[in-house]
Amino acid sequence: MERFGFAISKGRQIDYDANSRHIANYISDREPSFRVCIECGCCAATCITGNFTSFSLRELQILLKRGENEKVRENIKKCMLCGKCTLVCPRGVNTRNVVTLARQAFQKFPADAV
Amino acid sequence: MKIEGKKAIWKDYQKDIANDKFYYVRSCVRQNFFPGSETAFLRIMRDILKKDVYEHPCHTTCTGIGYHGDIVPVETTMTVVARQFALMTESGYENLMPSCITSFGLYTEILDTWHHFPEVEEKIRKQLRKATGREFKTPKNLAHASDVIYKFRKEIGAKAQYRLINKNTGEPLKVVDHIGCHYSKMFPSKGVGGAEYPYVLAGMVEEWGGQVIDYPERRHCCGFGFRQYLVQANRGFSIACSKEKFESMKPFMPDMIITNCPGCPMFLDRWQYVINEMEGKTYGADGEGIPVFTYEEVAGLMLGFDPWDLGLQMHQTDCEPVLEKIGIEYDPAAKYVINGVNTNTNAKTYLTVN
Amino acid sequence: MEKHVVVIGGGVAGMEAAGHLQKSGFRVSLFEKEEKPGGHLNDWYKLFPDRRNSSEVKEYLDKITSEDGIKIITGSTIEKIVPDKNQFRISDKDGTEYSADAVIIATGFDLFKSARKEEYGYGIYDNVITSADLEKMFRSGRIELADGSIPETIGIVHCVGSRDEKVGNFYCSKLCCVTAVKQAIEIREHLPSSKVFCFYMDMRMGGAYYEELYREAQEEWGVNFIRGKVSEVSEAINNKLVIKSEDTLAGKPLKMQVDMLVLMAGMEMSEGGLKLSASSGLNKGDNRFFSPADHHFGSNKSNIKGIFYAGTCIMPMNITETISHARAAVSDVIDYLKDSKA
Amino acid sequence: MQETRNYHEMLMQDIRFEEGLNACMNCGVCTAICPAAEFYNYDPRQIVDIVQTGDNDEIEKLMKSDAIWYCGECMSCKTRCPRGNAPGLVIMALRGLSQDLGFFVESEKGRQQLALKRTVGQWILDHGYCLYLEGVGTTMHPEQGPVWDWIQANWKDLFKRLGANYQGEGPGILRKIPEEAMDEIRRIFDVTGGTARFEKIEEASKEKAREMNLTLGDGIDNEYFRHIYKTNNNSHTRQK
Repeated sequence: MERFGFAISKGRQIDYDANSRHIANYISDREPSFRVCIECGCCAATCITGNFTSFSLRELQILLKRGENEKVRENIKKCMLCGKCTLVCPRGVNTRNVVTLARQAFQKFPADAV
Repeated sequence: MKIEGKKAIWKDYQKDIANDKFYYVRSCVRQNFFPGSETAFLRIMRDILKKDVYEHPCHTTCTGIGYHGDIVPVETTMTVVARQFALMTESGYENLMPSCITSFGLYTEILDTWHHFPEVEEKIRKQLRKATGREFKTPKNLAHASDVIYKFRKEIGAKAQYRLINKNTGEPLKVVDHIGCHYSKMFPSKGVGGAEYPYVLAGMVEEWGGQVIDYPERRHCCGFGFRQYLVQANRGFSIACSKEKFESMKPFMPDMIITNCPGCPMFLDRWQYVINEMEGKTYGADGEGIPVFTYEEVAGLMLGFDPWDLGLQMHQTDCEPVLEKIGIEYDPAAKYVINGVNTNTNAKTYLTVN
Repeated sequence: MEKHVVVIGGGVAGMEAAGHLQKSGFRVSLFEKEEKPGGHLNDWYKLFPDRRNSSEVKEYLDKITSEDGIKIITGSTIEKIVPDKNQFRISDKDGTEYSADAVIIATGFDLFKSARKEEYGYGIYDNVITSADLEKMFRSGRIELADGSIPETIGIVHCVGSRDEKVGNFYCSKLCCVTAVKQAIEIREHLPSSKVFCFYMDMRMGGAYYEELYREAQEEWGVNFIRGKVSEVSEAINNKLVIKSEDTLAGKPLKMQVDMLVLMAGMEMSEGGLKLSASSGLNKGDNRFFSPADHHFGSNKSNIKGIFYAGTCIMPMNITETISHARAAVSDVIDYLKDSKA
Repeated sequence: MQETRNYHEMLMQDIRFEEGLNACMNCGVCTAICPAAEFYNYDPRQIVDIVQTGDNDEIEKLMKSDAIWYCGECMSCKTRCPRGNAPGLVIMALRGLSQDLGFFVESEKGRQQLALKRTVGQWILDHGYCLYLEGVGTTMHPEQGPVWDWIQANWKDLFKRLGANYQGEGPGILRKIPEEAMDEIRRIFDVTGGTARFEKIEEASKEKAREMNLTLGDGIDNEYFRHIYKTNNNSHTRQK
């Protein structure tokens, strides 16, 4: 690389076929309401952590579903489990439990958390 | 894959290409990297097809790379282009035939802008008058030089000494056609075959005996990206784009790549060398690279031009595998001979693993 | 003497209008260009949102049009309507003329010709099909790829030919979203181990029980929804289709392979309607559908007195709306002929 | 603090902005096939979305950021947009304004404009070609490989062998463009704002070089040029 002065850039697309959905399936099996999210963003809007950091509950859910787990794992510790997200969800998603289950899954299956 | 579907689309995108009396404008990139291609093109047009092709000694760059590198403002570029039109008008020609795809795209875009905003054309006319005193007419016909070769592909095919066929197996060579982005992505109706399934190169390949392969990243940019290649810090992007294409075409086992943009063949050629240096990876058969050609080079080879007159020795990825497959007669030892002297005594074959 | 009304187009709107005209005491001639009436209903297997069999609606329409006093002329394309005193002279493709006291145009819609979205490769790549092609598969009971094998991953592309300036259609066809959801569920029913992905821009579930169907698709059928318009499709060496879109809610480009891709073809003004509009001086809107006299309170009236519109020849509608619109057209005909001195 | 100006209005003056932006509906069809979005942390849809809101503070931030310098201007976006937009043209308008206002030096990728000006820009004004590569060797372009070393070593003879009219009179490959023609090109640059753009790039870069404590003499052999030509802080792409 030194010789040429650059390294070949890595793709950043969601490579859906290569990603693992193991974590998302783990959550979905235990908290079926995870499936009915319509990405309206009410959870993210009301989220205290989200208002002060780059943490987004809405984005977290879509990234988990696509198997883009790395960014979720980096951020999910920030949630304080206050549960306001669950109160405001128009589709009745238990978002708080989604976070709890995601944390569990990351601990259980560290290999899939990338 | 159903070829009838593509044929139906090709029928929808037939462009008007002049028959004779061309005003040729050169390409900065082609002149620096593929001088043999422009030489071969004029030889084909003038000596073989007997066409009138005029070149004005005073024409310059269209500033395209500067424009797309964003250092040249749009009005400056338009005025330089207006000056090219003026030289054409003064020479008594009206069929503009650029060698460069960036230029072709730029001319197309400028004519379209002027069509929709006539006040802009008026302003440019005034500025050109002020700077040079020149007046101009817009071209009656604008065709890229590859359009013109496409138009005369049958005539070239009829005079060809070789075909894009593997002489050992009798099978057509598998050819990747790579179209410069600015050929038709901006204005699909201005390109032969449109933007999604361009036919300009595919038509030549088919006519000359080869088989075009369609692969998933066929439409992907080579990665030049103007500033993305020109500045060293950005080249990781540029090479990544070409690599994406090579990875995608490799399973189809192409014998060669044909291009119509002057920049793309240089990048597709050099990046194979760099990927091999960095990662030890090649994309052709038997650990070789995939030879990359300009359309002028391919036309020249078909017509029996000497590979070293065409400038194939300026490629980093060796072209010899294709010459061997077609059965072209050439002198391997003459590759680096200039004025009777072998100028590259320690010549090694690049891009051949082990 | 009883008044004679001509209905042009024997789809849902035309059949419903004919039936109600007959009930209201008119003599009716119903012209249909195909060999049998029913229109697009004949091509559809099950209807949204309740997934009842389309043949049930067809049976109802056949019944109301089988009464005495309704003459159904099939295989006949009406090309021109000319006002003549208080009557209309109507001529078909072969030059045969008919006269009528009033006319209802129910020429309906054509499905967008998906090959026009070149980047999706319909007619080029073997396993790119349309929503209409999929309905045929449902009816035959076999969802299979060109080589006869069973697809495992199926993509559904919304808005093909709708909301798209590049093909000249700015408008939303309104029904493709719910069709996509219905078809996604049906695919999962037929092929329980399959995975289905809907690529949408907005989920426009604006009909009774549409949103509920959407939720059912997520909750019970595990259908995946990705917010992003599919940008291009290509074919890999294994014959799978490579699709590129942005997952706009993740803010990243997304690439995946599917075995089959279903294009949700939008609705366009029918070719027959376009010809009639040109030949007979009937106004069209920018969307090329017939432009009614008033979109709020005159959506059945045309710019020519005595000629009325019913159904999707003025805009995309579902069957419920089409039937209501057809009945409203009959109501306008009744008013018109009551006032008319003819 | 500097007052926010009406950048949106200024962008409207650029014909490419008018051509490139109708109402965007955020479908993402551009980002889906954008080569830059594939490799850079970049999303053309979001750029268009910010610009169409007309929020001048946000537009200023954009013009000072790396985000507007990732696009390769391949214009693949223009082919596909269902609303007839061309995000690539919007980017070009933003880049133009960013340079005219001197904002480009505030980002690593923006600062590279001087490198383009002092190579491509200089070749245009000196020779009448966008590229003039005699003497530009594998030190700046190692990727050109051993064949380029051979080409450079035999430049004149090789070009002659391949039918070029290198530095010659009359037409032909890499001919010497007559001085009168070059004067016309330079006058066009003066009359149409090309020279002003070049001067603005120089001026803002010189100020930035002072601020960064890097020497910036003429040409390409100086600290600042080397810095902008080679620096990559690796924040632009996915690293893992």
